[in-house]
Amino acid sequence: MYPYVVAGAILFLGVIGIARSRNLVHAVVCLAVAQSGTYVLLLTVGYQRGATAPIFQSAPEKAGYAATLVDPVVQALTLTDIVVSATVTSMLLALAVQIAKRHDTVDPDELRSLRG
Amino acid sequence: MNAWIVAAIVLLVAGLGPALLFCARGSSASRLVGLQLAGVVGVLVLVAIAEAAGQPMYLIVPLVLATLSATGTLVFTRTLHQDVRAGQGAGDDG
Amino acid sequence: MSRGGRYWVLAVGIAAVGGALAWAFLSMPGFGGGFHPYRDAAVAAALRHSTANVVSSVNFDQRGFDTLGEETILLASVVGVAVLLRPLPGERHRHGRQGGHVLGTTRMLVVVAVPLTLVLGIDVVAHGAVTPGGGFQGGVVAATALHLIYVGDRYRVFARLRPIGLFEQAEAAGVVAYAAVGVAGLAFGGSWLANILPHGTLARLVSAGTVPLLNAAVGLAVAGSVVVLLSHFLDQRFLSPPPGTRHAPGDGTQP
Amino acid sequence: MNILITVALTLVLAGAAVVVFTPVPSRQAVVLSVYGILLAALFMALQAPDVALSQVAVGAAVVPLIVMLAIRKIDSLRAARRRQR
Repeated sequence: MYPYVVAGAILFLGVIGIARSRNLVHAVVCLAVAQSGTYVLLLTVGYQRGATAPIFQSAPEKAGYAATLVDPVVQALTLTDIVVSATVTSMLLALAVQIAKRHDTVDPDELRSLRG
Repeated sequence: MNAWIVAAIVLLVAGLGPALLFCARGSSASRLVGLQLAGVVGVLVLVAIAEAAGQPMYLIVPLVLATLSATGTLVFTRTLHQDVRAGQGAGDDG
Repeated sequence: MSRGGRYWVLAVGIAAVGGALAWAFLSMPGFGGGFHPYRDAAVAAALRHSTANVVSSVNFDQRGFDTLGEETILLASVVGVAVLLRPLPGERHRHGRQGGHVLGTTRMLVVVAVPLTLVLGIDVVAHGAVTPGGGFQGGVVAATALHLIYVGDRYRVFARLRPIGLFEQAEAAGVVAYAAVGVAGLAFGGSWLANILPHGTLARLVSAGTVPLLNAAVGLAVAGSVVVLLSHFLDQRFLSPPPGTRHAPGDGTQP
Repeated sequence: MNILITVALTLVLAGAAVVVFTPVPSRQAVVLSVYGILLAALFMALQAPDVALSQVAVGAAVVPLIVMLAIRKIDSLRAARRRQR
């Protein structure tokens, strides 16, 4: 149970950080932290006690060999997740730079008052 | 539970824990010391976990970390020099 | 909305999502259990195609189409960053030395580490089907090698060594090569991205059919896009801010 | 192995808290780098070397470099504006 709770807690920590943030760069980094909660959840779901990574060194002899490996599907999903996180981070940081150029501030609160 | 698992746990608690503490306080330049410590101890932790699992092919991960952690430190020494020159972290009023 | 109001909305959201998550976690199979039906199916499929690294098999053989989608996300984000970080009217390129003094030891580290990192990246791509690693990880490591030249040395050396058009083409070539393997599978194997090549022996460098080819294509695309992405951010450092952009009329400041 | 995973999970949780509650972005970028190493240790303990490798590749140099370059650009834009006034 503890691993799942940690994954949820990391997600909430990131979200709280975004809500408290006074700087758009800080908010983007907090979003990356929130997303890292999903990596932890996916990998802990696929873990099995005593199992090893789903990589063969030689052809298995026994039929039930698959039962000694951890789940490869969630690992593949996590790989995609990490790539998407990196691209989202770079896109949002480019957006933050563009906002700084046009509005002279990266504080979300000041940005709102500028609009009103 | 073999000796490598004990080594990994000890290194995590006594190595990466203090590294995180170093990182949690001070100016960004002094936090770099924590990053350096985390890089070095992280390589040792990854080697210990690979040995604990009895899987020598995991060792590619500590190898990549050892190569890239120097680059990661260089990134910060290149981009933080303005903070260091201004003493107390100029432009940190964000 | 005021800050206080925002915190209230946050508290309500966290309570609702937290409740839903707690409900889900309580009805999930416990941590570390042996119930993994997808694992059994994926491992059997990987063994049929002689792919030693089952994660690579899932990414490049069983779920190959999803990885093409991931490549497209990467391509789209590079285009997005290029559009967002284009120079505004009035911004000019500043030439000259980058600030800061580079120590001799740093230069030496770069000389040692650049070839090492590059070879390591290529090695990780090449062994993607047999050991941990693959096109994505190796591509990022190889791209880091090129950026090591920037962090250790002057930008101008870096700009000369990094013909950006070539990397844009490398990125596009990687995506096209991936799609070409998919079309070849359609033509000769009867389905998109079918694993048409001979599968070889498990855990040998040349095995697993099309998986190493797709790994190489992804490695090329990822290395190219990371270099292009970082170069857009690096170029921003060498743009001087336009004089008085904010006070000029009609520059799109007001939405 | 279970104790190892529990210890690594606790360290990752502490690392996430430190990243989130570091208000200054240039300091936060350094902590984010350390958080990436903690995540890599956890992924290795969960027998996922592929994922650990990609976390190390992305988190060690590329993401910190992008974050630091964005911070420096925003700082220099502000400094230029301050000089104009």
